[in-house]
Amino acid sequence: MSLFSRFMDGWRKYRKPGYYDEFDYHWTMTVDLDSCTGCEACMTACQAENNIPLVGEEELAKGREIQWIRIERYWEGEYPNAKLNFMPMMCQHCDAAPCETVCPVSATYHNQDGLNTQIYNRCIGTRSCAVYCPYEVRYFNYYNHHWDSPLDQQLNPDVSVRGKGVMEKCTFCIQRIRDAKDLAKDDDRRRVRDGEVQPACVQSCPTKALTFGDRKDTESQVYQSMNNPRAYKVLDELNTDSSVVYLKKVDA
Amino acid sequence: MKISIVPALKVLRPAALLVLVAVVGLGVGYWSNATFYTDTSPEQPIAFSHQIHAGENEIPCMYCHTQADRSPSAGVPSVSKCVGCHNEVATEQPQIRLLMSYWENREPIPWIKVHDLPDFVHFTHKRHVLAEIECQTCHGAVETMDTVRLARRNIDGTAQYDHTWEMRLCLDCHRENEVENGTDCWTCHK
Amino acid sequence: MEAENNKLGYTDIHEDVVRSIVVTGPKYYATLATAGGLALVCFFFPWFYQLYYGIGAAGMNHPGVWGTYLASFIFWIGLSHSGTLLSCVLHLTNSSWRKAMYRSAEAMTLFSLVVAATYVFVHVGRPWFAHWTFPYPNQWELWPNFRSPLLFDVMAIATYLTGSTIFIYMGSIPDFAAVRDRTVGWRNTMYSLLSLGWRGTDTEWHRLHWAYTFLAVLIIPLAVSVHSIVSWDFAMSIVPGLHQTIFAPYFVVGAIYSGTAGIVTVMFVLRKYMGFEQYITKLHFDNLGKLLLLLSLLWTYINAIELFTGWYSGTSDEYEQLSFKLFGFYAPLYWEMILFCAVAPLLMISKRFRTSFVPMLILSIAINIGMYTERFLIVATSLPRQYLPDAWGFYAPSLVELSIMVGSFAVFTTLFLIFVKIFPSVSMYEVKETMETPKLKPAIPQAGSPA
Amino acid sequence: MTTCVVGLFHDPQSALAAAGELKNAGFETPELMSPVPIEGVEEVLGKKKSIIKNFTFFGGLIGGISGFTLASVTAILYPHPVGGRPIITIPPYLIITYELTILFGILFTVLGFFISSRLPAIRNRMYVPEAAVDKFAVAVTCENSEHRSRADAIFNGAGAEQIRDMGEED
Amino acid sequence: MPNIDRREFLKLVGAGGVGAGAGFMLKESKKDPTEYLIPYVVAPEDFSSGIATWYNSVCSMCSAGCGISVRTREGRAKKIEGNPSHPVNQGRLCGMGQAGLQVLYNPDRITEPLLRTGERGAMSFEQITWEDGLGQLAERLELLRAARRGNNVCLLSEGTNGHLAQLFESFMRQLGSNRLHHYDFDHPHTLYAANQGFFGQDHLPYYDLQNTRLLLSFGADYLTNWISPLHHSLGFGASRQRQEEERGRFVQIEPRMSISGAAADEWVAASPGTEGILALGMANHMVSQGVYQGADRAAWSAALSDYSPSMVAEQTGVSESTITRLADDFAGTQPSLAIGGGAAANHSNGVDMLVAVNVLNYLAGNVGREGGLLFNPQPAGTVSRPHQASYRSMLELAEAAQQGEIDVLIINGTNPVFTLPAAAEFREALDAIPLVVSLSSFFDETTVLADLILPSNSYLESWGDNFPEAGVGFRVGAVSQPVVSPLYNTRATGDIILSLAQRIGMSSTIPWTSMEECIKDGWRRIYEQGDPQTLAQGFEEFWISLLKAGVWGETTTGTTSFEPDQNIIAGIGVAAPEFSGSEQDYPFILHPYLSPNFHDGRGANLPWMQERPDPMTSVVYGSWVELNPTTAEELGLIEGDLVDIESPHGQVLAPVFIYPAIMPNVIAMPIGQGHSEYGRYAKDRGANPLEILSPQMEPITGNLATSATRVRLVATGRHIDLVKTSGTSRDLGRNIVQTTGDEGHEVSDAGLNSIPITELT
Repeated sequence: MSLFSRFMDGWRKYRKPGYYDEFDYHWTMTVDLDSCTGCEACMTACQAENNIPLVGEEELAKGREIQWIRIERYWEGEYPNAKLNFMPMMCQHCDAAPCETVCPVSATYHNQDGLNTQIYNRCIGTRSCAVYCPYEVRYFNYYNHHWDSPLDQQLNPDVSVRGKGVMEKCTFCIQRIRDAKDLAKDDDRRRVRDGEVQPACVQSCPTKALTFGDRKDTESQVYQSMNNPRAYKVLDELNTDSSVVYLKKVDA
Repeated sequence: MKISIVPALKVLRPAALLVLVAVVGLGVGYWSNATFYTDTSPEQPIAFSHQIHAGENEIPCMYCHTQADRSPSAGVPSVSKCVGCHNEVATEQPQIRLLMSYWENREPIPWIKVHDLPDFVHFTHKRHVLAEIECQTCHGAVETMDTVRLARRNIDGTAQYDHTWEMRLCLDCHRENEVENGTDCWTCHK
Repeated sequence: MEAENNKLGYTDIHEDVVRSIVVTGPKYYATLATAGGLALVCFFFPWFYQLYYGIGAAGMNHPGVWGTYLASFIFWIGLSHSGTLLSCVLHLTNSSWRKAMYRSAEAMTLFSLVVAATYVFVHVGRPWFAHWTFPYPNQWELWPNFRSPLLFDVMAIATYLTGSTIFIYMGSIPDFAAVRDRTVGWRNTMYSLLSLGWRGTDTEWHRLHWAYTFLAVLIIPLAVSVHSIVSWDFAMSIVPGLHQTIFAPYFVVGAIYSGTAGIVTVMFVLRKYMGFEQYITKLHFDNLGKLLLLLSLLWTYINAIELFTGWYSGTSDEYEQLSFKLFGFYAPLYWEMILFCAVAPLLMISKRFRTSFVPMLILSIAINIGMYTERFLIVATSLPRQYLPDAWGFYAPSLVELSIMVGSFAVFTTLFLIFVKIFPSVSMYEVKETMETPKLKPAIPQAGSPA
Repeated sequence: MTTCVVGLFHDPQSALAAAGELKNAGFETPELMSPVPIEGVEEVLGKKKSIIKNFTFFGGLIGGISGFTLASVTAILYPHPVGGRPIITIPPYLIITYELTILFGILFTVLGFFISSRLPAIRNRMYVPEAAVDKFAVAVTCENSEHRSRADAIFNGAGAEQIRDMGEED
Repeated sequence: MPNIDRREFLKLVGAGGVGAGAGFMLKESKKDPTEYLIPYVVAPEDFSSGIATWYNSVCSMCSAGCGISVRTREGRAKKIEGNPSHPVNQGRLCGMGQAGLQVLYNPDRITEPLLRTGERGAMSFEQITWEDGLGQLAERLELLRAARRGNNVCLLSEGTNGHLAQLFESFMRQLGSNRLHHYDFDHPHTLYAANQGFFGQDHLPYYDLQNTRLLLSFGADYLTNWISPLHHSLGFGASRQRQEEERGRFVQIEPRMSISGAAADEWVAASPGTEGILALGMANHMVSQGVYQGADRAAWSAALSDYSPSMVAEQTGVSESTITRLADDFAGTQPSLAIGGGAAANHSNGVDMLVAVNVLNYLAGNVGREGGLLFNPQPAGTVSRPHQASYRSMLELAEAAQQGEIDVLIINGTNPVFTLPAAAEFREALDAIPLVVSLSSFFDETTVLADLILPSNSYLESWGDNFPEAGVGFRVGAVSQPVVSPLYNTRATGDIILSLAQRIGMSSTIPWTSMEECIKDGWRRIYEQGDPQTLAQGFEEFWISLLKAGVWGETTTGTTSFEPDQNIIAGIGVAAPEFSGSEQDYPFILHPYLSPNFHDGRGANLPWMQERPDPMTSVVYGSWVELNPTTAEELGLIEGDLVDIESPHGQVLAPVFIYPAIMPNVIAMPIGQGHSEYGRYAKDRGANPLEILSPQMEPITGNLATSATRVRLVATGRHIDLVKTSGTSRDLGRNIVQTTGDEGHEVSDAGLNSIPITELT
């Protein structure tokens, strides 16, 4: 591929904004707040799947937790009419992501699956993406993490272990997406079937509050549920155009 | 009285010369290490020769590296596999004796990795083998090597020897063959 | 000032300056040793520890991912902003009072920039890869992301550093030449090289004048852009309290403000300890005082605006951020800042205050403390309180951070001390210009002068 | 034989006067050396033109163009879609352009200065150390003794404190 | 070029040398460390490197018995996920289940058989061989058996079912001992008793949350730890996401809001122990309104006469209007379902309370109806339900031990020293036992007191099977197989028992040599009872497919008809709850609840569980005591103040947490922390509320009344910063979690695709 043709190619593909529509996939997650019970199974699933380190009590006390997906809790009203609402919060994979623009070395960018990706070995640790992210879902490795042997035998070989000075965040379990595509290639399918790939959190959710799929596929379950009238996006006013859609809690 | 910066330069000349020599020395030292103390063809526990196996006897790669077409890792043959043949073949060779001693003590052979990718790289043999890419394109003409060395693909496809594998090589190949999302970071990184 | 300088001839100033370079007392060495040692112990050792352990050595956390390192970075960039800027402006408006002080002012620019640049390396998580932010061809075929405000920074600061280095050097070529002839040994060699064989012919003077002017013209917009860009690191984000249109001018004004205050401090020190009483005079302090007063008023105004917009937006995000800033844990710091940067400077309305040295020194230092606080608050009160209350946190600097902060001043001092022994810290030829040129003897008739 | 004669003066005016007379007397344009730039040299020795401004201008131009090209070309060669922005994002790239304009402007100005003022001096040139301190020197080259005596006369006439023979120019 | 003299030359040479050396070292430093490529000696068949292998098995982290499938790479377990074909959890799995990996890979596991050398509890053990350990124990048992004193052997196991339980039974029978106890802290004794008493069923019924339209939960935290939390979560989710008809409604009645309370549409605070009365109050209202199933109005109204809503209201602190409204809803919505459990069931009137709940279900006609409560068929495999030891029988055991009637105590998995109140003096009882053997693989509070430790495999390393107790409405069983080869020199519990049996010479009745055989044998029997269409294929195929699927089921259902007889109706009634400690001295009622992260404390050694914020409070690594804001204000306490919680039976220290949804006179503490042993992650962390419980029992079952203890708070004046991950748990009007009316379950195009992608430059 000659330099010139590469140039023209890039120019054709990415000249206009909205080129995301041309992408192969647009992975999307919906969260039904009405059926989320805050059980946090998703958090453990994520921790197991993505080699998320054990931070330890002191560091947690310093506020250095690492939770690619976390449960936010918001109390409403006072006793006896107190209510507690849970909200799972993970990287929203925004199409207009503030974090992407600010990275000086393009360690985080938007890839052909409509994913907001983070390349750990390119990251130089300016942490500006974490500042620019309004959802606070980017977590920084403040030092080299350690697993008491033999806990390290559990580490997932498909996901790299992040060293000190690197930013990390939810990837929609991109390694699973990669495997699913691999599978699709094996039986000569161009695309991944709906439901064929699920991130660890979605896969484990006991109430099936989370759904995941390709928004471009109008048959997909996720497309259906993001067309539910209850659908909304958190902090939509910031115009981040996120790929995670929440379904309003029903207050009956 | 006259003036220019020349006299000042004159004064500096010896110092400059020293620095110059030192810098040249640096280069020489680096180069000599890189050339003569290279770790790209390490001393293996058993002097296994690909030249004999793959070259002269024309044993296909997949005979030993069985998984190359179904797994990310090509796989290194188990000791039993070696013994399978060498129960009969060339039993008298000292190296084969060595092999047998491993087999008898039920010890694995601690091969030294020659083609070692960094931990943040995701490479799957499966896809590349299924895409009918010659092993040689990346590994070089292994069948001609007595001891395996790192090989690097040139842009024009010819294999030449070198000390590093670089991201550029993957990129070039992916661009040449117009692999879909071939230049997306997450295709090769994890 | 002619009045004051009359008694001095060209030779006197020459002698003074050369002396200030060549003659070095034990007091100097003592100071240098202290500063250097302090820099080593308080700056470099903690930094190396942090390199080994990771940024965790600092107090940063989630979501307070930026801390004093960035605050200090802005502070030093700010400090760098008036040296050169001021001297350029004054050069173009050729106001003569600049001439005695601009050299050291520019030096201040240079060194605070150096310190600021160092802070970039202290701040990032993997400084050993920081060079990736520079556009150079590499085997990965990767380039930096030119859309990033941080990359603007890299570019701007690199340019500014180059620019101000060249500017200060160009300005001192004639002085190097002058010192050259009075020195021997390695100094002579050094100055011969630095002065490039300058002779002071009319042509050289002419060229220098023009080159210098053009540089000045180029550097003024540069300096302004640099701090605007630094402000955009924050303003381009959507963090409540940072996402503000006013930020660029706010930072520029703040920068010049703290920079000018810094100059006052340096002037005082030079005057007192380098024996430049005759050249750095009440007049300088008076003028600088006026400038400071103006800037402080500007600064106060912008601050008020910032508060107002925050309050008027009426959104919970802005409210919470403001109330935390004004009444939260760091409220004392905030009010301290207001006192030092908005209230105290009003003293400078009186000429008696402006022209009395020690009070000006104290005030200038107070102002810079206030300005540092401002930068700290910008980081510490906004980041930990963004849109999702559940993710709120709290940031407080760690010992390592504090010690590095203190150490950075030592680094600056060290550099400056070295500077005064290499550069003529008062521009001789320009001071000479300001003096009355020698009278011609009446005896000789003006034969051959153009009719 | 050509020699070079320097007259040292106590004050700029007389030095200037001397220079003027020499010029009128048909000597090739004499050189002034002074610790400070002298006012009104141009009236006496004619206007000076400097090419520096061209350097500055074209430097800036080159910088600007290369800045924008750098940003956009590199972005297209290895596209990293970012924040939904188009691959050539004008506003940020303008800032890069701006910075590089200034950077190149500065560098070229310096270059211009060096070239136009023939610095750094590799060739030996005659020089009067006092001129760096408080004396004003006028240097002129004489082809022969006849010239030489005339020059002396003019210097003395202008009230030179001292006349110095610098010998050969090389 | 200056002509170089000798000194110059030497200098140059020196410089060159230094330069060269530097260059050499530079390159050397840039080299990567050598990596090795270690082949297998003999290639394994069942997996190949780089490719993941999945094994189906059964989760043993709690008694629900969910099916799991474990992902392994290169023979190491990497992740546990739910088994999609298992009807209980249908491919989903709770956090604790997934943390099972850290049981396997826990750094604090016991890796070798150990023999005590020093004082008991002094943690001084010496390594011994299995031969040695088993030998010693077998010898001891054989002597006792020979001396007809087999009954002096006691086997105290964690709740097991399936063929391991059977093995235990036959083993103990052979020894001539009837002292086989299964002890789980959270076993719902009262629930069994109530169902036995009211329905005459000795198995739990199946609670059909999925199809119910109104769930009334009396204190049962069905989403985190009541019977089969995951299955209930599935049901909850399904009914919430119901598209076609109306979405299910959930009402939670409890003094302190649990996770289920937070998930519910309505949370009603009834004062502790009065839930049963509330239920009867509702029943009374239904009967008086005549909206109920079944005839004999007279009998019912007689039975419920003294539970008129007004009286109930003042006892329970729930307003009369609420009671009647709930009652009307419950009777009106079809189908509806009432369940009871948690603190309400573990009270002095637990059984009566649950009977009252059953009454509600009966009156609303939910019994034997889809969306109501269905009776389970007899679970396959198990001959009889293993005897679960209640608090009372544990006391009896301790008593016997004190009398010297117990010579050998074999403890498997359970940790009574931690889960029993100090008042039970179980630790002291252990001292009276000559030989205490522990089969646990962790140094928990009980194991450190053992004389002989025969560490057993983790469940991921051993064979077993499970027949979910609560069931799913039809027969299911699941086999758990080892997914990795044992990491250490440990053995499966079953295998230990088997080899003991052999040494003692029971091979006639316990013929198997390995647990695998035993289980396979058991399943052959199930297979033979099974329906003909499964018999079609041979047993081996059946067995293989069973292992592949990991689960087997048979769509048989239990009885659906039920009529209560008169004297049961007459006997209905709930006494007022009894508390220990006077109200003056001990103003607060202690409400200990099972922590979602640690269950009854077994999860406390799993770092993932320790690091996972508590769902309701977001506290990590520690325990706390929950206070109503007003209470805290009265006492002048703020979050993080350390207080002593004093009961008549002791005191524990814990930091205060201000909890918006708890009754003012109740304070709640999570169970699970406060271990004095149990590995690096659990040791000396937080406080254990069980220590200070008063030994009060539910009279019928002898179940410990965990929430019947009164306490007082004594501020210590000390303060700590509670480690929690949440900042401010109020959304400050930012409308982050948005709510809507009960519309919008049907799909429409008015969704988000109408949002345009904004043009950016």
